[in-house]
Amino acid sequence: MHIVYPVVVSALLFSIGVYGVLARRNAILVLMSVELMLNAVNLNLVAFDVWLRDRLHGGQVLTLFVIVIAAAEIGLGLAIVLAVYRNRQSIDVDRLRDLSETGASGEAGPPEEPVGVGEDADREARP
Amino acid sequence: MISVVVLIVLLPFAAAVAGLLGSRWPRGGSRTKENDRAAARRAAWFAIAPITAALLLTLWLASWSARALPRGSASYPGAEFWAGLLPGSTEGTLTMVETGSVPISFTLRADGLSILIGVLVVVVALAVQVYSVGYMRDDPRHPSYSAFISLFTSAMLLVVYAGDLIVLYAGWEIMGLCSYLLIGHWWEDRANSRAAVKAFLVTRLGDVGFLFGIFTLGFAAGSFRIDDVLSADIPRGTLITATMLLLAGVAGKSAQVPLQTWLPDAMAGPTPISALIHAATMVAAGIFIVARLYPAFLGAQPTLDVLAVVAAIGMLGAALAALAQDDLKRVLAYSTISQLAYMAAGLAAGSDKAAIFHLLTHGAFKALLFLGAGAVIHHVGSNLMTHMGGLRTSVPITFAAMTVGFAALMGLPPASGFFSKDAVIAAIEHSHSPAQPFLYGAALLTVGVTGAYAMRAWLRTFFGPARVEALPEPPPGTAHVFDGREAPRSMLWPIGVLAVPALLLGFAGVTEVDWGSALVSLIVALLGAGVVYAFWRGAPHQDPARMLGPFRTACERAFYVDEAYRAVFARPVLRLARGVVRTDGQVVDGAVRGAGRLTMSLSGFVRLAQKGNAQLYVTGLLAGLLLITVAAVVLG
Amino acid sequence: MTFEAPGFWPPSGPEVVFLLLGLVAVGSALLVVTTRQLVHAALWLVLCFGALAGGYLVLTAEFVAWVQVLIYVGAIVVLLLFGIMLTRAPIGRSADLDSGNRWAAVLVALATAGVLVSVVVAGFGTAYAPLEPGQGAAKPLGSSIFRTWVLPFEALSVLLLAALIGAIVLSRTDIRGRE
Amino acid sequence: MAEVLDIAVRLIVIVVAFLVLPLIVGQMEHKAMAHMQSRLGPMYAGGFHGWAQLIADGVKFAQKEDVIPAAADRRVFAIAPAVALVPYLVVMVVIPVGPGLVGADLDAGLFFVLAVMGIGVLGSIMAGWASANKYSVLGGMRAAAQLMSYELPLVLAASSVAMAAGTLSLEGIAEQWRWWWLPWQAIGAVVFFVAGLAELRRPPFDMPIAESEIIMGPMTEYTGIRFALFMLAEYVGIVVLSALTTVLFLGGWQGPILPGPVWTLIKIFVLAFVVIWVRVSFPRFREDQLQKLAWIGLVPLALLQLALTGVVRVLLA
Repeated sequence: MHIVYPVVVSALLFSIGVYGVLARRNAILVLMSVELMLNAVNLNLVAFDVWLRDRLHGGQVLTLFVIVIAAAEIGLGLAIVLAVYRNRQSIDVDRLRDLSETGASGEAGPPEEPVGVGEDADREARP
Repeated sequence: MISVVVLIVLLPFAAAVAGLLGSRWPRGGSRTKENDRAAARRAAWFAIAPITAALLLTLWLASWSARALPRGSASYPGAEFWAGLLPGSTEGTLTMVETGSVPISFTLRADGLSILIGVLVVVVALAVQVYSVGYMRDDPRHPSYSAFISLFTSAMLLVVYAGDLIVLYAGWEIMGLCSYLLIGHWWEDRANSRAAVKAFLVTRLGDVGFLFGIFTLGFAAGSFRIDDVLSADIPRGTLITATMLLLAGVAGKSAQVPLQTWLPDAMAGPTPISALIHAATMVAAGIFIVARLYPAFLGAQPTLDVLAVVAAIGMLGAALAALAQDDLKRVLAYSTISQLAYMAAGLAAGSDKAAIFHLLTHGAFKALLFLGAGAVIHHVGSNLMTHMGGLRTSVPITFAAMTVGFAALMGLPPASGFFSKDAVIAAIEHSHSPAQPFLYGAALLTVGVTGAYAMRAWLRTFFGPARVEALPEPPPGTAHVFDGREAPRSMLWPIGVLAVPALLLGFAGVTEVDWGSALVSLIVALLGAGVVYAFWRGAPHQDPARMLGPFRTACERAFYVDEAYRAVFARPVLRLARGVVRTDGQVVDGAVRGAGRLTMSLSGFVRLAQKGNAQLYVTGLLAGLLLITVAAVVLG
Repeated sequence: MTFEAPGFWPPSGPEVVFLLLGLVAVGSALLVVTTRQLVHAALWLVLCFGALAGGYLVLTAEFVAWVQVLIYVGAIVVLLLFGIMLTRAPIGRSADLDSGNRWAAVLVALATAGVLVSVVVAGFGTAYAPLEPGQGAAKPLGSSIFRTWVLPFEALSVLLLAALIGAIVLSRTDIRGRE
Repeated sequence: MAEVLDIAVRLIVIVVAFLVLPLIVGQMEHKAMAHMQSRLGPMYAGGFHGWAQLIADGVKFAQKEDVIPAAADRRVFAIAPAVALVPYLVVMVVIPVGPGLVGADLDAGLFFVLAVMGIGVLGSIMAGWASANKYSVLGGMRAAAQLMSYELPLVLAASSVAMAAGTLSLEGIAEQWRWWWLPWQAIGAVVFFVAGLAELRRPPFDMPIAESEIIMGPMTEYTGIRFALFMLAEYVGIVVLSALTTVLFLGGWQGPILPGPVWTLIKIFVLAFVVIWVRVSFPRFREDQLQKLAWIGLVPLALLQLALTGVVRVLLA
């Protein structure tokens, strides 16, 4: 087996995961994309484990660990997503914009503030 | 003996501490009238008892000194007088403060000069304290007021008994502080606090010179002890510099030209304060310093010449200003400046004995005059002589006492002022100073003007038609009561007591009267008084000051010195300050604010990227990571 | 790890199988991130994971493969589907599954792919590993987990416990923070 | 050539078993249930006690119109029955009937079985969601929740046996089995069997189907051959569960006198009968009781069994 095959597959999977994380609006889809990326890493680990003939099986063991961590991650992630959904009736990632400057695009964002620049009041309003 | 001196200095200080801390003890009482009364009563005890003790001690010290044998030959000409009067002297060093170069010795000394002035200070202070009990009866701040007077007394005594220039300077500065606090006693009125600040700043201006003068003397002599300084062999140039610098402080404290302007304004304070500080003691401190360091001044003839010129201008100008004032207290204030200039003239003429003699008598009669004026003001409810008149029947005791005071001021025999002023004029007449003719002329003229303004004040206050002012409408439920009685007894007693030395103190120094010059000055004084009387006689309703004609306004304004100062110093400084503020506000703050605004507006551009979209951030993050990776591979 | 590496052509049997599985995996992954139907994405994910499990099998990592199926397909995807249904996923196409910065994402993903692929091809283009069955059996793997890697394993169990508690606290509405 | 033939024969046997065994179990259910409820059950089809009833049912299902709701996600709707069925077929490949009598002996066979069985639930979820019916979605979600809860005790109980035997191979486990494992692994066996029942969504764990409240859950909208496939999956599931329990906890083919495969079949059918018996005897669990049983009852029991196994293994070693 040429190691380059699994490794290239893994690189492609990872890139696809990157695209999903960056482009998907639905938080659950983002989580799925993260899973894709994790799987790409797993494939890499297994491939290199096989290639290096690790007597301690570091690659495969680490793969198992990653799978376990992925399970934990998905559990917590979904719990968070559900909490968000319960509070906002939406899990669109780009509508969760409470951190944005003006809050204009987030429906549950803070009330509109003057975007005046250099005003003292503006400075006080933002500790 | 020195412990007695220490006690004399410390007793008023203890009174001040007790008055400040203890008069409202036990704490927790609300500010009711009863509590205020009780506090005032306590404060009066705290103030009067130690001063009385100090007076007794001082008298005992004086008697001891009078009986003691002289310690040695007089160290400088003119000192024989003190030695003759009070030959005993004592000196004690409590501690030495090592400063690294010239040590400061914490020394007190008592000799003839200081005991004399000490008696004056304690007597006047006691009189004022007693007087204040009545005068400040309803003032809730009486405790702090009397405590400050005690502190002031202590400081003045420290100056008087100081054996070391630095110790003296400490007392000197505490006096300045107390003066500030007491002038501003009624600080609710803006004018009063302004007057306090003015007094503080003007005297401070002189004190800077004074401090440097002390340093110059001390470093030249290698010691700050007064005896060491006086006996040290100091080069003439240094001496002239030092005495000139000291002269600045003297001018500041004693309200001499050109630093005289604070004194009339300081009349804003309570009248007893005017009597104590601005007539009898604090202003006397300047004269006292010159007398104390007289050998040094004698060695610096140019300084004495300058002092002579200053004194000549000051005495005549202040007397003329006094002639035109309507405010009784301001009349007295200008007369104080004038009389202090007399003393300075005596010093300049080479007779510290005459100057100190006049200082003592002046202290007595001026305190008397101020306290009497206070009683009159208390009675009338106004400072202005326009509101007074015909008071000789309603306040007979005050009238009598103030008559004595005015006589002393004019220099009429047998009042004390006659002898002391004669001594000064005689000293001037026999002076060998190059400014002697000028000084002598000014002195004689001033005698005439003094007679005039004293007569005017006397006439306008106690004679002529009574001007009964309508009393303000009393609160509902109280009857219209005209309090036609005289001031309370606690105010009358000090006036009466002070009248005695004002009248008789002259005979203590009667030893050598120059009858020639005395006659001349007496005639001149009567001439001035007569002119005023003539004018007043013609129209008792009108102010005799109208005889000055067009010159009157200038006199009333004290020759526009204040205005000149305002134009020359105050306005430019204010303008400069305003300019600095504007510069600070627009240039400095503008730069800061502009930097902030620039940053904020620049950040506004950066903020455009902060949409709150986490995916956008991660996109940027990954793109940057890729760029860095590629750059690291390509460039590395 | 130098072996006599055979040429890329002709590919061996396992290589062909792996490439086909990889093709399936990459294709279904693409569908996961591009499909307009939420549930389909999850189902494509199942296919992708399954293909990857097959890939592990080909790479002789059979234990990992079964764990992959058990955890990923049996648990994680079910959990995801559960979440999708709890958030009221609609049937049919949703128009707004892609966010605004889609083209930036495409660019970044393509760049990532380019960089990664070029790096791995440059780095491991000639690497070759002969496959020996039994490498990834339960026994050797288990013994190395419980001998060499036991400490990380224990740490991981603590992590799982923490995640469990965290998920419970997050999703239960009757547990309130201290006001 | 012989290898290929061997594999072909094995596969054919498995497919035949796959087709026949569920029918037998189904017929058994019909009759056993009927008799337990004091009635006759099917009596006409095929003559003797209606033995061909299920075949007739199959023919009927095949003839019925295949209805797909208009709002349904057609593709997923169509695939779902297959997804539900295929994993059990695959699992049957690795279940040994006698020593060497196995489709494929996998090193990690137990793991394989558990992993693949977990996929089966996906069929229910897919079916529930794709039907565009709120009852179906509810059923699908219940199925998912049930799977998530019962997977854990199932795996724990199975790993207890694996620990006892020291291997993950199903054949190995059956070979290692001794009679005293019965008391030793009793708790594990019960847990495994109960959890397996729950995974199959058999009564009393049929909350996801629960005709009386959500009609038929995921299967509401299914008709014809697709519905038949679901039913088939259920019965194959019973067979697989019984077979697994047999192999893991009851020694598989081990038994006196009779040949191994016969023993296996006997044990499988006994267990299948127990499954039917349980269906008839117990009322349906409520959803919260269901979850409570898993987390408060089975998981601790499974852990207890694991601890017991571990202790005994250490003592024996």
